[in-house]
Amino acid sequence: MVIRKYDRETLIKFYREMKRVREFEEKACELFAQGMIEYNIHTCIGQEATAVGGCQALEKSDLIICTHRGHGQCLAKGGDPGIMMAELFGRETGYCRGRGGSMHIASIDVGILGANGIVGAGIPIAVGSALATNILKTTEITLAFFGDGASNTGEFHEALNMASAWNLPVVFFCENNKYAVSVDIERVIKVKDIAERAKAYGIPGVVVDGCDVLAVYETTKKAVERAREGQGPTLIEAKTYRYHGHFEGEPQVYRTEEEMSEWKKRDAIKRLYKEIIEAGFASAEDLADIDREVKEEMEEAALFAKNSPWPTENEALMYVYSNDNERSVAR
Amino acid sequence: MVIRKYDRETLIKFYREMKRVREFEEKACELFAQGMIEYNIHTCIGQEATAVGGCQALEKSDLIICTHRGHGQCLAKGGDPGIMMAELFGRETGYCRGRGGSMHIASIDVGILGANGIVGAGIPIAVGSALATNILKTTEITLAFFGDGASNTGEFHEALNMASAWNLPVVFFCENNKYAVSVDIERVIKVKDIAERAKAYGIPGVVVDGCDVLAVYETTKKAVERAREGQGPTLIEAKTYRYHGHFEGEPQVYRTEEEMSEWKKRDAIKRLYKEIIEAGFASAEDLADIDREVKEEMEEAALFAKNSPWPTENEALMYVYSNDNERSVAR
Amino acid sequence: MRQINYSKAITEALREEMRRDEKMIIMGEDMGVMGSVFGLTVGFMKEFGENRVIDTPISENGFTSVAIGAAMRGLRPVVEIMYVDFAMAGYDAIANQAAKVSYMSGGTLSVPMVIRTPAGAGRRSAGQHSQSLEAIFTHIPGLKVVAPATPYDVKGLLKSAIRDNDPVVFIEHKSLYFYDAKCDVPEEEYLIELGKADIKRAGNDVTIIAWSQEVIHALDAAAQLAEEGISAEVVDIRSLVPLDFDTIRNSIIKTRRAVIVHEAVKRGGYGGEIAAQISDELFDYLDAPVKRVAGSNVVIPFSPALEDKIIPQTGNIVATVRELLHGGKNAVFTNAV
Amino acid sequence: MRQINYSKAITEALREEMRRDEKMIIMGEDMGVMGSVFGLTVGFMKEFGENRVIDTPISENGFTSVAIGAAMRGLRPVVEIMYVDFAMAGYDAIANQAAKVSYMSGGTLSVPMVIRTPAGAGRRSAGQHSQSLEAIFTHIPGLKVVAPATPYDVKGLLKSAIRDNDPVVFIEHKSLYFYDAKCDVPEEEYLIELGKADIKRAGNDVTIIAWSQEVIHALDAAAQLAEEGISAEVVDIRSLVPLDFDTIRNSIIKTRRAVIVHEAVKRGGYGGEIAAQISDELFDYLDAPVKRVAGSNVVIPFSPALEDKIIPQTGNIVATVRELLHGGKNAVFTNAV
Ligand SMILES: Cc1ncc(C[n+]2csc(CCOP(=O)(O)OP(=O)(O)O)c2C)c(N)n1
Ligand SMILES: Cc1ncc(C[n+]2csc(CCOP(=O)(O)OP(=O)(O)O)c2C)c(N)n1
Ligand SMILES: [Mg+2]
Ligand SMILES: [Mg+2]
Repeated sequence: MVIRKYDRETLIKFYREMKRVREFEEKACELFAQGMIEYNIHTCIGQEATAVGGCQALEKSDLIICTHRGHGQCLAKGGDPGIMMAELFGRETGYCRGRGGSMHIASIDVGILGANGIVGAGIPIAVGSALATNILKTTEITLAFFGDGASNTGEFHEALNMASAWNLPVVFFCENNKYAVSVDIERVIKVKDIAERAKAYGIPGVVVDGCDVLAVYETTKKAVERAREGQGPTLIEAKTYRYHGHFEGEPQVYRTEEEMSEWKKRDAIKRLYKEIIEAGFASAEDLADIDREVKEEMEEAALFAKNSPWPTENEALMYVYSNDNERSVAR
Repeated sequence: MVIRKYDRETLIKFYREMKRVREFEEKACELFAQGMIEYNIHTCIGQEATAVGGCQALEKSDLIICTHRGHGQCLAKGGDPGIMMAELFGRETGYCRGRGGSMHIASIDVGILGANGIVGAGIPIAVGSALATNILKTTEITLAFFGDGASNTGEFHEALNMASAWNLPVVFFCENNKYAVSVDIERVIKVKDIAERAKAYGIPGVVVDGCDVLAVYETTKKAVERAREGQGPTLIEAKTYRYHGHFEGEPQVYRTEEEMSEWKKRDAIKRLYKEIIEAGFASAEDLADIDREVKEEMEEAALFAKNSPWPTENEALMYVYSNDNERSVAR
Repeated sequence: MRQINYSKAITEALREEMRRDEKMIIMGEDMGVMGSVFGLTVGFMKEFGENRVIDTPISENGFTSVAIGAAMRGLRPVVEIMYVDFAMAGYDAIANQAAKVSYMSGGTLSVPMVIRTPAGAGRRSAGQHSQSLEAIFTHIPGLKVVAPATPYDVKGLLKSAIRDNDPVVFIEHKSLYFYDAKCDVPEEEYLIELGKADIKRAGNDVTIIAWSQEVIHALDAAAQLAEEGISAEVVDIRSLVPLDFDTIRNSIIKTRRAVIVHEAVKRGGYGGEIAAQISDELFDYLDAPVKRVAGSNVVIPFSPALEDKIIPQTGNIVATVRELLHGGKNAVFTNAV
Repeated sequence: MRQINYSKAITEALREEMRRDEKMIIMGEDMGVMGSVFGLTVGFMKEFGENRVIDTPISENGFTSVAIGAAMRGLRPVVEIMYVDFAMAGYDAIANQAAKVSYMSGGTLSVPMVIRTPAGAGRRSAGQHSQSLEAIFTHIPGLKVVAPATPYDVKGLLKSAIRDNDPVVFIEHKSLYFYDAKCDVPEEEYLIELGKADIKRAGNDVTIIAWSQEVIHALDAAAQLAEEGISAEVVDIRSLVPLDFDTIRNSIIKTRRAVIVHEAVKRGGYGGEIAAQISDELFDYLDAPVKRVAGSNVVIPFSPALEDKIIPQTGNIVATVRELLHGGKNAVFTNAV
């Protein structure tokens, strides 16, 4: 299915982007372990290909809706790792001035309409963005990331139904990593593939190998083009896997070591690495250079976050309202 | 598809039951016009075959969940028309002691787990009843009636997903009467048949002619048997039509006279009438006798309601809680 | 001056704003072809097109969220939730999403939208079509909440709500749709600022604080009380969030007594909040306890024999004021039931 | 006596009731294989089987409604909503369905179920995982609402809630799960009746009314105040609906002053209701205004630099009581932010 006719530049870019996601997450885990990041973070280590393949298929002006497991999605869409990391730290320099944290990064400039702490809630918001595109007669596509678990929420259904009935330029991108926290998706749905649910809305439903960044890219690209041409939404299901617990430190009693190592064998980064080497597009040293650059980038991001100021207490009551905040908060 | 090998008794019973539903509704409309029934009533005139065909496929011990358009469903399940009418009047003798009214008739004895004023909300409640059947290891089936409009609610999705994942003994019975108030279902969904939505849950989805009571009966019977045998849920979509406005007095700007008269030609009662006559099962006089009996029954129901006492003011605060009501209402 | 009723005023506000701002859209069940189940948008689909007047499927949480996404992108959606009771089915969208976007994004995103929704009892609509639910919105930071009582107010406030950059829950009383009384409403454009109370009747002996339909009852009560020589001031707060406490304060400093009236269930109703603020901040001015006349702590009954008994009527307000002024400490206060 | 902590007490209550009544089932996300995200039901699925400990899909409204249907049929479901914030997504099921079945059916149906749900801030979980939402339940007739603070209370009240025939919203504070302090909890079975407040510390100068985690802060505050010679009585109401106003009344008649403390947003919080009742019914006994120390009217911020500032801490309570007693009319009252 994947045509695999990519030039050097593209493959290297994909490699670098996936590395950036992984490295950002590794760094975040390290900082979390050090107590620099409070609360929980939900990392997407293992799922780099979905974030990168998905976002690479988009234009800069296109928009995404992220999930609680959204760092990779944000970064791949063009988020700045320093500003993101500052948000994870809760600093004033973060994308949301530290008010949102890991689960709520938003930046209209980068095309991130927000991540969501309520599973499924972002899906119809993406549909609203797509509706705006149609009404405003502009050309942006909106892509909604969500998990396998989110596909069981009522919002999934309401959103896909409206998007299909109204033929909106939106791509529904399900990162099926097999689990919703501890719950194996196979225990709570009867169909084999979540993509089958597209049939309920008369839209295309496609399954793609979420460990193959090129396949993800091509599949998404097609869906984006359909949407851009006014042919309406597509439901993509990318089969993927997260390597860490649901949140850092989560005990993972619900899966076996074997399952985990099976999936790790299909690691998207390793796979692309191998392909690049085999195609003669780069040497191991070249790629090690990239790895080092990425590592440095994330070091800097961490440093930026660490050196950033905290929000000040007297600004705790700001931003609740856009108009007339002081009075509206007071009474 | 319909085998149409029914004995006289069965056909006459179906005829009588459909007549009862229609006559109950006609009576209710008359009383409504007289101001004896306050607020709105949602009649199911035109949809008699779905209520009757559906409920005739059930045992007395089986359970149903009704909709806001639920008079026919209740009556067909075995509800007493006098007690129902008293509820529509808001009298103490009604099924809910007048507290619920037209949209909320419930009677556990009759197997009616309640009608619902919130579109879609009854569907997962039916799933809960089916779950109880499994856990309690009893044999009752639960059938959830709902409309075409309800199939767009998140609750529809969540309910069908759980029922299929858990393989529960429940029948999802969609009365597709083409409209949700003024909204033509074709304007808000993209698939041709709501039954197609069953594919999203890996369960059978069946379309049936909702103006053919025997077809409805057979289809439901099959679904009930599947459920009873532990084969899980079925989604039935019965294509039907309501002759009156969404509620009494509703202006119906959204549909044409032609459409209405087209549908009336397929009237389920007339159709069965003709079949009975043609089969030589009864004469026009025999059926006229039934009509008269049914009319009298509904006259009596109305009389019972009219002569029934109102709830007394000092009992307005009862029944909010099952335990410790007085204190829980006070503070 | 020209007189129109409550529904007409809403229709005018919507139409004027639709004409003024092409970024405004209207969404909800039966808003288009039918022109809303209460007839408020008849002709709108024809005038503004299907793109801007959208009939949604029955998906309260879904279409409210769709409006949020559209608002983030620069549209100005006015969503109707057909009965406020159904807002419970869309509560996540309203309270977890719309309300929180601005703060959680550190002020970088905003959600300029209005959620119009009829509330209230009195029409024999039973427990799931009769509630007054303002309290589930006033408690959620990020939402503004408005509940006008008169044609003049509903028009001016709705227009302001539509132009506001925050999510505004705009509560209309469905009985007022059918309330014949008209009132002066200028044909020229006017706006009423959110967060300003209005003294609907001046008085000296007691302050009656009300909103939505209870303002009508309060005015009737004040008229009756006047005949007994009791001079009641009626403060229509109109906007619950933000709340114009200055007007309340000034009135009570004058009258030294307050009765708060609302149709919503008393326990946890917004009247408790206002009473608490008064009792706290105006403690030294009060000559009598702050009383609340409110709905009983019950589900709204269908039965016509019961419904009116559990929501506050003019008589309940009159009796409460009377006892507050004459009854002294041992007075028995009447409430709805 | 044996000492256990809050989480352990919940686990014990659930296990004892599961063993006692085979009609009881547990439903919710991650309740089975994982034993709940907070580890409260580890081992339950093994002991009671997949039939009675059910891992649900992410369908808050759906599975809460499933529990309602099961309860109507005679089961006794205990549903977990993983964070009370997600109850907004299941609010229709809770507030329009579970709450109204008994009344709307004229008492012929009942819904014996418990909705257990952790609430509260302090864990850097940001705006959608930190709310205290008791007020959206206390306002809905038909729901009982309980919010215990101690291991002893949480166990006795949870067992009573499970045996109650009405829907009970049982609010646990998630910070208390991680609160090490243990307390005496008998090994023998005991129940605590719903609707009974508990005087957690006796005192004479002021009544501090609190529930859930703020009881801990109130007790700390009372201890600090004692050092200054101020004797504070701490009333833990435990059950919000029904509310034990007798205990509150008796305390205030003694102390003549009241401070209400809750973590939830102040505007529209349940503290307003209690303050209103006190100010109304105990007007002649009060020597000072009823004060509320409550969460600020903001979305809960993620930033560790901000979160603790907007929810009431011990210091806020101490300062408020101090000023109430010493400050007189012109005192400046500190609140969270
Ligand atoms: C409405 C709602 N219910 C429950 C949760 C708690 N929760 C957070 S993430 C999660 C699992 C989500 O699974 P999935 O959609 O597959 O995404 P993944 O975590 O696997 O990326 C759950 C249950 C929530 N945040 N929102
Ligand atoms: C959640 C919710 N939204 C809206 C309504 C208002 N409403 C009542 S009936 C109805 C249409 C229902 O359509 P359908 O499910 O097809 O049933 P029908 O009336 O056609 O029998 C609507 C929108 C409601 N009662 N509940
Ligand atoms: Mg997942
Ligand atoms: Mg219909």
